[in-house]
Amino acid sequence: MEWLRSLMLPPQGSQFAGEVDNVYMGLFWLCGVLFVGIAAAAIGFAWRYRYKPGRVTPHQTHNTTLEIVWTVIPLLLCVAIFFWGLNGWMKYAVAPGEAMEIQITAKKWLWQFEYPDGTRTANEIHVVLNKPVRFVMTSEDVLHDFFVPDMRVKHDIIPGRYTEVWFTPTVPGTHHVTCAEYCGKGHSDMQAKLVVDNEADFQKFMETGGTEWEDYKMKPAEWGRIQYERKGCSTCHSIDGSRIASGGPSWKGIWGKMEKMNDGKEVLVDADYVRESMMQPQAKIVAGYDPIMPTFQGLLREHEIQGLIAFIKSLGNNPNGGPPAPTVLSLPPKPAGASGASGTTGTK
Amino acid sequence: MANTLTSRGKIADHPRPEVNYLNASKGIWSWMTTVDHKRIGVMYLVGVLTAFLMGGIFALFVRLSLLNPKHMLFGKVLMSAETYNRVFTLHGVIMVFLFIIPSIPAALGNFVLPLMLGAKDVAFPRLNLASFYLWVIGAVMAVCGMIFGAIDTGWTFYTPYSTTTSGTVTLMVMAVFILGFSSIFTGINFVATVHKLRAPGMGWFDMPLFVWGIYSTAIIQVLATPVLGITLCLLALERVFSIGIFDPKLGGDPVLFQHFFWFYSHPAVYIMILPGMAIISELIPTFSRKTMFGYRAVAYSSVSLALLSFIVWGHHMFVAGQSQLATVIFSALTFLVAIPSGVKMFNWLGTMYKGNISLETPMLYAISFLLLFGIGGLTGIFLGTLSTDVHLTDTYFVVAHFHYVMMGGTVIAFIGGLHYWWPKMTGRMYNEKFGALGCVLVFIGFNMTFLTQFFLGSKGMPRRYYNYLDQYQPLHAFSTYGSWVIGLGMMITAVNLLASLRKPYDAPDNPWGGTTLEWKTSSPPIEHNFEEQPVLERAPYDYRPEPVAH
Amino acid sequence: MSIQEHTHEHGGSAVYVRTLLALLLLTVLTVAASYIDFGSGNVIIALLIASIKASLVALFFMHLRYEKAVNAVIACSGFLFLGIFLMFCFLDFDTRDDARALHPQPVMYGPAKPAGAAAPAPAAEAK
Amino acid sequence: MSTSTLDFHDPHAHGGDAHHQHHFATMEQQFDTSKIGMWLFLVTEVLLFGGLFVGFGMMQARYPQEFLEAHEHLQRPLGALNTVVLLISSFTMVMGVLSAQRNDKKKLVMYLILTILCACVFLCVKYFEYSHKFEEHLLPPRWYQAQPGDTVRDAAGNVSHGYGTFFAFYFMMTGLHGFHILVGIFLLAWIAIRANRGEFSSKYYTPVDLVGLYWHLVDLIWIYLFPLFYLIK
Ligand code: HEA
Ligand code: HEA
Ligand code: HEC
Ligand code: CUA
Ligand SMILES: [Cu+2]
Repeated sequence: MEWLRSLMLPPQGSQFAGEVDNVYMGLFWLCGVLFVGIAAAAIGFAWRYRYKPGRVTPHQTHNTTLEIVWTVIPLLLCVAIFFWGLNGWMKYAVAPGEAMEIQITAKKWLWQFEYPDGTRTANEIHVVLNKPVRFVMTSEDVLHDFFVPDMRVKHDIIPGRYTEVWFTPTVPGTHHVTCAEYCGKGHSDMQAKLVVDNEADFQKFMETGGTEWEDYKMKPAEWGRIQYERKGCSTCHSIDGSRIASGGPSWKGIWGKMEKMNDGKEVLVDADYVRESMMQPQAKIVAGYDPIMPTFQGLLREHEIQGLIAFIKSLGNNPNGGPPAPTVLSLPPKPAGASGASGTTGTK
Repeated sequence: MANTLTSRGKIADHPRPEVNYLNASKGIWSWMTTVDHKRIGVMYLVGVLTAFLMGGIFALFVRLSLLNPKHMLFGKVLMSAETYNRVFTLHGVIMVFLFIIPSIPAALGNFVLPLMLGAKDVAFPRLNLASFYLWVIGAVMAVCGMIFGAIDTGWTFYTPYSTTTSGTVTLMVMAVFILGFSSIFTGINFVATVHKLRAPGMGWFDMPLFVWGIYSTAIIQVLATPVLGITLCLLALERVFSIGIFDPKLGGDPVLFQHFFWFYSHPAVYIMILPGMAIISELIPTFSRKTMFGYRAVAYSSVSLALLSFIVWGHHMFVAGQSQLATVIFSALTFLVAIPSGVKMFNWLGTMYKGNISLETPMLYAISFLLLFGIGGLTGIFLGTLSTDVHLTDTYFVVAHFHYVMMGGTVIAFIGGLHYWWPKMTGRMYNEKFGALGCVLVFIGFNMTFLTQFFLGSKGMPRRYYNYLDQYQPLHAFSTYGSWVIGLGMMITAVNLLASLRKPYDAPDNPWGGTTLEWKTSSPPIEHNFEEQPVLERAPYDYRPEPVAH
Repeated sequence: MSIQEHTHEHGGSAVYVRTLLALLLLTVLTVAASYIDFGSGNVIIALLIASIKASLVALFFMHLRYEKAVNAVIACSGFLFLGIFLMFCFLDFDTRDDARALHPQPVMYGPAKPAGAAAPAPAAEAK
Repeated sequence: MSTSTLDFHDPHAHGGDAHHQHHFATMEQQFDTSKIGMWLFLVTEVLLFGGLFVGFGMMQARYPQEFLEAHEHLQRPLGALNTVVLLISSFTMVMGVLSAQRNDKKKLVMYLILTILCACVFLCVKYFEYSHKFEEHLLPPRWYQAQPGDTVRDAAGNVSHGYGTFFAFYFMMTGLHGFHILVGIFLLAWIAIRANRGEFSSKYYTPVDLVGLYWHLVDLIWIYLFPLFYLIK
């Protein structure tokens, strides 16, 4: 029956999944049998007792025994189903004390995560395989909902309140996080990646902000491209020149351009301006856009900022070159390979 | 007209009277000022079907947009995310508040209920007309709201999104407020009518089951709708004056709004389904030519569904931040509603057993109802169960569930009832073959559209999503194709019914051999319903050959 | 309390006067009680007195005492369902626990902290 | 209110039977039916106000201290005065119905006018209370101005939203109630005019009875509003 389960349900990624799936499949079979019974009776009777002129039907007004039977049996079934569902849910309801705690702040339309040590990420979380993790969640604007289908968990995120959800991931790899409470234009773009690492990878992630960076083989622009997706810039900024509805300007070709602001001034898009755009996005608003970009202050590590700047530059097609992007990423142990701004776009 | 009547009913028992309710007085004005429940019913019918058409068109656009993840149609982007959000909201709002809640009670119920009771009219005819005009005002306001900016809150108006988003939320909310009062007035009227205007000799347990269903519905309309009214007032005040009850920024509680909303809106789903069940309880005995099995059980289950519907609303809030104890209690109570629903289901099947079943269009709809409501109701159990609901809530599984109960249940029953009473209302028979074709197409298209959505949902596709992952595309596309089949079936049905209006009166008084009082008057009925006050001699659904002393 | 049979007339001025006096008396009582501190008892006393007053109005002024039972059933059902509404809302409210209680430090986005262990020194940016 | 206005008015008719509508077999049946209709309507009113009571209860549970302090700003004597006024008006109303039942047109009109007067007194008192609140900025959260006695504050000295919430409910609930009083005044005036024309008798006085029921309900709601806002600690 595994094929049937996997036809209907997503892959199992947490200790809840098996349990939920059992209840689901149990209900599926129970309701399937009930439905087939109903359908067979309805169609069968319609065929077996099809109209014959003049046939006289029996005058059956009721049958108390039968009626009691079909009241009591469903009742018993329902009681059983309730307790079965309750049983699985009780575990979901109470998080164990030793779980790692990750704070989630949801806002239109971005996930922000904070680890116990203060590390923050956006739209990507790493958790440790087979270690329970608890999310304490709040929202800055409207209702959102933290939904990880593979983990079979979901809970609303409420402004002004803190709700929580927990699970123990059991399958390494990447899982999908998605917002399941309607929150406006970008509701369906409010996605994040949940990466289940083993202990060592997780440590690396916590230290460097990502394993890709670890061997320092990547060019800043490539690194920037990864950040572009991971930090959620991609929800609002395209890189192909198209405008994302309810988002910001495309990054294609902005480097080195004189950008018009909504107060009429013009600003040169250079490293300072891009940096300011990330840290204090409300300081200068590009003409024709709403001031909805959230600040990334504290969300980006220095080398991530630099990667992004390099990436934006790499998208510039200003023939006169514009101002140069930082050529050297300064990182504690300076590796050999990480130098030189490149004009190549990152690989996908 | 090749109408093969398979009924034992007497055809054209007596000459058709010259003057009936349709031609008793002429001119628009005579309709607009009428207090005749039959005319009000017909006006309501026209109104709700227009709303249905409007909501249906929005639905087809929703589906069209979801055809592929890029929303491309002939190389163009069909609609933006904002438009999509408005379209599904308008679809939901129109379908729920303008169409389905008034549909059966106010259109068919208005027409049939007094006839079934052997009454000359409803208890408060002028209130009835007022209810219709409130509906019109509400509808006009809603349409204005759409023209001047629309809303994108979802039909549930959840705060704080609804208090902060732009658009004509206040106008829409006031429109729904007024529609609520329209519904309350209908409810008051029917309760009073059932209590006081039954024909001589008609005890409570001699009433047709349709009346029981509408009566139970009316109880909910009276008791639940005022809370919707105050909820919407609070929402409007919150938007306009920032009174800070639902808005966390001003110290309010957004979850409180959900309690308020669902305290009405869960009972409201029984405002939708009870009349549907009520119609089915008429169709099945009539077309099986057999007495209703377990009449009392069905009558009691209608009332108990109405009462139980008030204590389960929290099942919409399992993951919404209500307390865990409340969640557990609401889940337990939710299962209680499955029992009376099941009782009805089994009694309908019991009625068909050993019947003499003819499959005219209304009966085809009744059988569709049994299958589709069966699926819809049983998937409700998945949602009421705690551990599975956590995964399934706010996904397409829920969307599929409620379309199975609302479209597959109520709308199917409504159209079935429309075909059943069409000869009575208009005096004309429609074409049986096209009627059946429409029904079959809708049935097939419906399952194509919404069965797929169960899979989408359980796979993790959230609802109200404009963009979706590529992996869901095949199922979404298939669902969209299904919606076209529904549209085709509906169109055939509509054309078939409308076409019949061009013929002269040709319907017999009792085309199906029904036993309830509405068949005792002419088709279409005379202005005051009956030539003389009918007196109940036989219980309804008594299909024994010779009348037996009661 | 004589109930005339021939018309709808019920009660009679004597009954109404007595009802009014009782209502006024209860008003005085409830105001007086509000000046004394009974702790949480104040709420109960006030609502109890209000309910007695409401019943008096319903039974005598609104004639429920003399009416057909169906009207009383209708009237009671209103309060019954209101009670259900109130009860479940309080059930939720009283038993809710906020994750904040478990985690007293709410997270807000403030000034940047030095990021994780790998925090680099600000880079020299060529312009 | 709607049931009465919509179903019984034929200002030119006199005497009981002219009011008999064709779809009722007897006047008795017609009377009972309108009674049921009216009670159903009153139930919807109870639930309409009920929603506000539930909201009030939830917020009071959320901000007990704020509500306690805020309620000190209401003038208890004025609330008590209004309670007495409304109770008396209920009494005059029921006496009016009694007079109609007894065919006593003069007394009926007199009692109706007395009832209207009471209603006006009530509204006057409310007017003074409201203007006092406005002056002191005792208003819903967005406009609420901190009072010296407000103790629940955050670190920065901003007062809790609970104070404003209390006044939001105060204005909504007494406002909705006041609106009902206003509607009641119009209904009473309309009944009084018809009574003066001699349209009612012991055989036909349904409108008087129904408006009476409405009026008592308005009183009944105030009976709960008064302790809830003015008295509860
Ligand atoms: C006509 C309308 C209608 C009807 C009749 C129902 C009927 C039921 N609904 Fe449904 N429901 C909706 C309309 C309706 N619903 C809507 C509109 C929503 C979504 C709103 C939104 O969020 O936008 C919704 C959402 C919804 C939810 C919330 C989902 C979520 O958002 O998380 C739940 C959860 O419990 C639920 C449960 C049920 C149940 C248990 C029934 C039961 O009444 C079903 C009972 C029937 C049967 C069970 C079948 C027949 C019985 C038998 C054959 C007997 C044997 C059965 C057993 C032993 C199980 N519904
Ligand atoms: C009565 C209720 C009702 C009905 C009947 C329908 C009918 C349909 N619905 Fe809808 N739907 C809702 C109520 C209803 N819906 C609600 C409440 C929501 C939630 C909104 C929200 O999230 O806020 C929703 C949401 C919803 C969604 C999810 C959107 C999302 O979450 O992103 C989708 C997607 O496929 C959908 C599709 C459809 C389709 C294809 C139909 C089709 O079945 C429509 C078929 C109808 C027609 C094609 C019209 C044809 C009519 C005529 C030709 C006239 C008939 C005349 C005579 C018979 C005489 N609906
Ligand atoms: C919620 C949407 C959103 C997200 C997420 C977002 N931005 Fe923006 N961004 C905007 C909008 C809107 C503007 C234009 C208005 C303004 O200047 O603030 C903008 C402007 C900018 C600009 C100036 C562009 C120009 O043409 O001058 C830069 C640079 C920028 N963003 C960088 C980023 C980076 C880097 C990230 C991710 C780390 C990011 N943005 C994430 C919405 C967003
Ligand atoms: Cu966030 Cu939907
Ligand atoms: Cu529900």
